[in-house]
Amino acid sequence: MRLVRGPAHAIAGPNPWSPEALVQCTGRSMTPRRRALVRNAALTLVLVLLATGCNALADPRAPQSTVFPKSDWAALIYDLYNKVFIMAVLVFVGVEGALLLFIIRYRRTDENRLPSQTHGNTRLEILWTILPALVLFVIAIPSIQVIFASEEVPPNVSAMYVRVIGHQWWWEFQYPELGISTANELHVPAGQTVRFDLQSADVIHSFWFPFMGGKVDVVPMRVNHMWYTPDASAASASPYLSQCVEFCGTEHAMMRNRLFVDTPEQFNAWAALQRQDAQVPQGDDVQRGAGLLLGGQCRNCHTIKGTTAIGVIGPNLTHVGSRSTIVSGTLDTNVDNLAKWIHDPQSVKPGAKMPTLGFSEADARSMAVYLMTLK
Amino acid sequence: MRSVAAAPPITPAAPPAHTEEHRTSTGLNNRKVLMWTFLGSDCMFFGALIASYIVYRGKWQQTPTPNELFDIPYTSVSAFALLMSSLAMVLALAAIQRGDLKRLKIWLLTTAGLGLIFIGGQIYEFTGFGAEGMNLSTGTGGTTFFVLTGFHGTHVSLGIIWLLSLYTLARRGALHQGRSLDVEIAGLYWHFVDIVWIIIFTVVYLLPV
Amino acid sequence: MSVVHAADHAAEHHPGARDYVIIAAILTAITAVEVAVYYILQGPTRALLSPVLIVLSTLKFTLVVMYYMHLKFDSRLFTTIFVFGLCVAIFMILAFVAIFHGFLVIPGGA
Amino acid sequence: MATIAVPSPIAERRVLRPIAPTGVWSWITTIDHKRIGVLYGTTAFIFFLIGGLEALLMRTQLIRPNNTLLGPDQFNGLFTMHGTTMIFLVVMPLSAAFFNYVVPLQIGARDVAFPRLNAFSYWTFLSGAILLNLGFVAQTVPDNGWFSYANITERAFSPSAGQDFWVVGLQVLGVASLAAALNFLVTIVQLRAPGMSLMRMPLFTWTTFITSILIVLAFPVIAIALFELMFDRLFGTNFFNTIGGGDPILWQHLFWTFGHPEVYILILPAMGIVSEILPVFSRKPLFGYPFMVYAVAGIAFLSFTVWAHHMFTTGLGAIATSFFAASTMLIAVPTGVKIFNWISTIHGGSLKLTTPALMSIGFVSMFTIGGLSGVMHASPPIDTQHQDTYFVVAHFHYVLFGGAIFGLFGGIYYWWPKITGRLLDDGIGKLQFWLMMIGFNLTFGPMHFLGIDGMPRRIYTYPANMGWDMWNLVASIGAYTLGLAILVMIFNIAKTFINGERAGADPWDGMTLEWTIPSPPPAYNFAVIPEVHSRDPFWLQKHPELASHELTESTGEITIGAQHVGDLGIPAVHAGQDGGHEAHGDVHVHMPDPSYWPPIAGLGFFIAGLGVLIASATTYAALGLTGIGLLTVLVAIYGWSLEPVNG
Ligand code: HEA
Ligand code: HEA
Ligand code: HEC
Ligand code: CUA
Ligand SMILES: [Cu+2]
Repeated sequence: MRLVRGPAHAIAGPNPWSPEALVQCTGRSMTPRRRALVRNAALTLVLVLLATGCNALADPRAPQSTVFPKSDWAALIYDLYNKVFIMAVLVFVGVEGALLLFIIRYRRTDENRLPSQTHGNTRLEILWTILPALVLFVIAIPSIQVIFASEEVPPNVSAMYVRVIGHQWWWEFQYPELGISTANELHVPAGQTVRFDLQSADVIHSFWFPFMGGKVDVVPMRVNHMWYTPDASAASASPYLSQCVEFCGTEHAMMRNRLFVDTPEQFNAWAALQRQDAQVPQGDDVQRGAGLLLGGQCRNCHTIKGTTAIGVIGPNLTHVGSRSTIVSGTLDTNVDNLAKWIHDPQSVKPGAKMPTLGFSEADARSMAVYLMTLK
Repeated sequence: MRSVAAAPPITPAAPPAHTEEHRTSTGLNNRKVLMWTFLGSDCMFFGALIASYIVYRGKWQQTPTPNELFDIPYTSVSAFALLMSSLAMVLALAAIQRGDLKRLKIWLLTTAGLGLIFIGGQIYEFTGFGAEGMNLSTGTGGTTFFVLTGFHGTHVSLGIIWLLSLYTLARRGALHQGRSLDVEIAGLYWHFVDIVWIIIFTVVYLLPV
Repeated sequence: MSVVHAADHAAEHHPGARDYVIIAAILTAITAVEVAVYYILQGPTRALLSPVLIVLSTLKFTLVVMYYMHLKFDSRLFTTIFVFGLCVAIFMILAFVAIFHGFLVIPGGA
Repeated sequence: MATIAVPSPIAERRVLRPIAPTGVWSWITTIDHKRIGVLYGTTAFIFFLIGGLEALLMRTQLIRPNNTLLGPDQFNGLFTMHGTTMIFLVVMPLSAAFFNYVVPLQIGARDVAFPRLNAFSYWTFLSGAILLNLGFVAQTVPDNGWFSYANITERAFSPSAGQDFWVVGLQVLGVASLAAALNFLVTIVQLRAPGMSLMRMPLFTWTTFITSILIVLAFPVIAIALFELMFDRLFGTNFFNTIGGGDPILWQHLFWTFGHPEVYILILPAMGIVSEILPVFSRKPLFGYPFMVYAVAGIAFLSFTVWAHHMFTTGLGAIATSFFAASTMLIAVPTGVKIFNWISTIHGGSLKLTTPALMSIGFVSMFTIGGLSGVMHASPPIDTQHQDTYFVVAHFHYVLFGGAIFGLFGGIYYWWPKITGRLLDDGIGKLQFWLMMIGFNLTFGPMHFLGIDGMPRRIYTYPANMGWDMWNLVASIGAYTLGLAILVMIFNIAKTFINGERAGADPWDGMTLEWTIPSPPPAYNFAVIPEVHSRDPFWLQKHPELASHELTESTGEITIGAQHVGDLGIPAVHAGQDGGHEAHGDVHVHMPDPSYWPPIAGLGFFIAGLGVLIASATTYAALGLTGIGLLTVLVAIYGWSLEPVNG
């Protein structure tokens, strides 16, 4: 198991709480062979159980599954999960087995029999006070190691920095170092450590990509952090889906987002594109749409770089046409959907913070056509 | 259901015959156990409020902050009044336990009076703060200060009502030596309110931010 | 718990009016000291103010509880009940302080 | 009241308190702990049906992807009301029903320490319950979840009155719970029959005791939190209002400082019930009684140190996270002791699988599953994957339904004959049990997989391509099966009223004092207060041969007034000491009279709550109504303390 995330020696100094120190002190108590033996025995037992059990039922095609780690952090958690799960299964089998056995064994057969009146057995009871405590100790140590290992990016790792801002009910992603601002679709290069600053514009949300690791809440008045390194191989299964996981109001269910793990080349190309100003409208149709859009209220809420639209209430639309989905991952990006949304957002996503502005379907369609050109 | 139509008459004093509680497992009086248990619980009420206050203490983003407005000598005097009301309260209890009903009445009134001085002082203080720009919705400082001290003030006010009720009973001759417990229990409540102020005075007013 | 006859002992050493007045005098004195140190401890000695105040107010608190509320003379059960509530409350307050005022953050960490 | 006629002393004195012995008014003004217990139980069961119906609606919405049966706001209102109802209006009052009915009987008391305070608790509880549900009438239902995290609960984000119903309803419910808990603490400390030392108390009495301690210490915290939220919404204070500098995380700490002890408040009574049932049906005493007591106390104590395990994803920092992880895991130790001791109680016994026994076994087996998933959450890194997914939903239904509801239903089957004098049908009961068991696992088992597959909780719909379709369908089918099980239970109850088999005083061969008196018990419970010489006193009374050996610290037997156990053929040994009110032979027991004041005080709180609700929707002027309500409470308290005390 990898305990230290990122490159080795990430955490310097003789800190007794450092993960290395903790590994050492637990590692010493069992010889590697003994440990392997125990682990194998447990694993065999558990795997048999699990063939029909829990993990096997976890659907590998489920795009938000928590048990197919694709980053260092997710892998750490998954390892831990397996350990704890094995313990839980062992306890489960023991307890339920004994219960079942005794129920069958000690069924009342003779209404007149008075069984022997045992009142307890102090030694036994002390035993099953201590035994679970030991099991828990075995769980607690690696848990705490992982907590500390995932607390902060090791100082010698250079991380890309992304600012995540939760809004009711969409996600804003800023790359301050790259001068990019986008919405709902996050791009990161494979193998590159990313550090997120999590902020909220209104209420509490929670930011999560199960394949990349756990979630961290996005709390107003605070800046929370999260970091991980997507596996070098993660690009192949991209995009990864997720959604907001802290109840945040009416459309909490529709606050979805996507993660694109790109190869470094793809990422650079994407970033270069995103940095540019918006495409200048060309052609009558498109110009008509642009005129409507920039003449209307849209610009109070949306930014389209290089135009008069500089609002910051809604998603940045500079490159909206380059996203695969719109409206927090609820609709595919195409002219029809854009037109439908602009015409009447409230029927698409009731409660959304974009009002229905009363544009006719035709006008909405023109704007949609313009927006589609904003690659 | 005849008794329903005729509303139950409220009768003044209860006949003393049955006020002595039955045998209890501990030999202690039920109502006294109840009061102490309630006070244990009340610790948590104030604990939660004080915790809320401390969480924001020193992180206020408002001006003026509560501590800029405090007039320590002034509040010391009203804190002192409340402290002395506790003395009056024990003296009232001692009086009824001796069967000295006259002193009982005097000390009960004194206690309530000192409580009223405290409340009056608090109202005056609050008004002053309001005039200087700190009210219930001024940042987290105003919010936590007023709600904490106001909650305490409500406790004091309820205590005053209780004491005055006892005083009325005493005047009607319904309190006598055998019912000293009624005064003792009110006293427990009253002293508790006093010790809470000891804490609030220190934590809110005196401790440096 | 052997609270059963604890109440019997209660009545014996009951403090009288005189004792109450003495306690009141002590309480007054402590309050005076509290206010005094508030003004006296300035500059570098200001750091002493918090511990001094905490000790003094704890003293006041204890005096009132022990004598005016009779816990010193009353059944142990009452002390148990009250102190238990008090301890949980104090634990909660301390935990909140630790969490919100950054005492649990690793120095140099996030 | 079959066996002994109570000569009414009423005629002899001025009629100052209500006297009707039967009819609606007798129930409204009752201060008899048994009747109040029945009131609690009935109300809780009705709310169980309502909360269950809300669940069924949710399950129907989630039965397939992209369902449009319910809109987002409707769904959000449903899970909020479902969670709040099940916790505050079902499990707590159902537990309170048993506290009320059973505890005085188990400790050999005539009533609780403060009968009118007890009635007050019930009526205030009812007021709170109605206030909470009034949102359905006003058509703005609370919709921010059962823990209503700030700051979405602020006026700026939840302008409608829905949130106010939640705040006010819970506030009033809190008053009721506190009053009840204080009452039970005093009752158990003070009113035990002679000889009933703490370590001879039945375990259910113990869990009531500890639960009450938890309530007394935990409810003030939520009361203050609600108070602060109410002030934020009503008067623009800034406790949780970020615009004024407030920190929404404070709410989470306050809520869970209450909330975690609360979950043990929900489970401990059920654990107590199981600890009563398993020994009786195994015909041997509870295994390791002292350990069981210490375990309950240990759980209670630890429960105040673990709250932030609900906040592992909020950015607590590594040190705090580790601390709360460790303390949380520690709780599994005393809980494990209980599980092992229950199993050992069955070991070597003679187990009769009646419905109460089955329900208890259901408890032990299902609660273990919920506990184990709890331990998985206790590992913070794992929790960051599971938090706010259906895995957590699975966890808490396994402990709440698999634990609390199974246990409490076991209690219903177990004490029903004592309460009504008639047995619930055991065959139908078994049918219900198996339907419940199957339905329960079908409903909540798959939620583990949904959680692992990343399905968040509190979403009103989900797309089709997420791999969640099948398990949601299964869960919904399971929920309908549960509904069926509950219908079976209702049928059983109805049938029992019509032609239920009569139960004697001691239908189960019980061990504790409540089985020594007739079913249903007379108003005064015990004509002669029994004197107790051991744990499981009735058991040893029936089996005197057991008393001599094996028992270490408990010896001897229980003493019961002969006239009461006549139908059991148990001789009385000697009469217990008591206040001296009883004339032996001919029973003259003065019981306190009913009173109007408790329901009036409850009504006062209702009016006060209504005032706050109207004020927050319209103008501050409505706070006048709150004033009137509180004044009513005050008047009621005066009326009540000046009322002639009879008996
Ligand atoms: C009856 C109520 C009840 C009970 C008893 C418990 C019991 C426990 N709970 Fe649970 N919990 C809830 C009700 C309850 N919970 C609710 C309602 C929520 C969700 C709130 C919300 O978000 O809406 C919740 C959420 C919750 C969380 C937060 C999850 C999240 O939101 O991310 C956590 C995290 O630690 C947790 C942990 C535990 C633990 C460790 C126990 C332990 O007490 C369990 C101990 C029991 C056992 C472990 C089984 C028996 C033991 C043995 C057989 C011994 C051997 C075992 C071992 C060695 C492991 N619970
Ligand atoms: C004791 C507590 C308890 C109990 C018993 C239950 C019981 C059930 N719960 Fe509960 N549940 C909670 C406590 C409880 N729940 C809590 C605290 C939450 C969190 C809320 C939140 O997120 O804020 C929750 C959330 C919750 C969710 C998640 C919602 C979401 O996050 O989106 C779901 C989803 O399936 C669910 C389902 C069920 C079901 C199917 C039952 C079934 O077991 C119900 C069985 C009962 C019945 C089926 C009733 C039978 C009724 C009839 C047969 C009708 C007869 C009617 C009349 C005569 C009028 N519950
Ligand atoms: C009051 C502010 C406001 C105004 C005015 C407004 N929008 Fe929006 N818009 C939003 C918000 C908020 C969202 C995010 C909605 C969501 O996902 O919940 C949004 C989302 C969008 C999206 C989807 C973006 C994405 O990437 O998901 C488009 C396209 C859009 N708006 C176009 C327009 C157009 C065109 C107009 C003018 C006709 C307009 N908006 C006017 C606030 C506004
Ligand atoms: Cu954002 Cu839920
Ligand atoms: Cu918890």
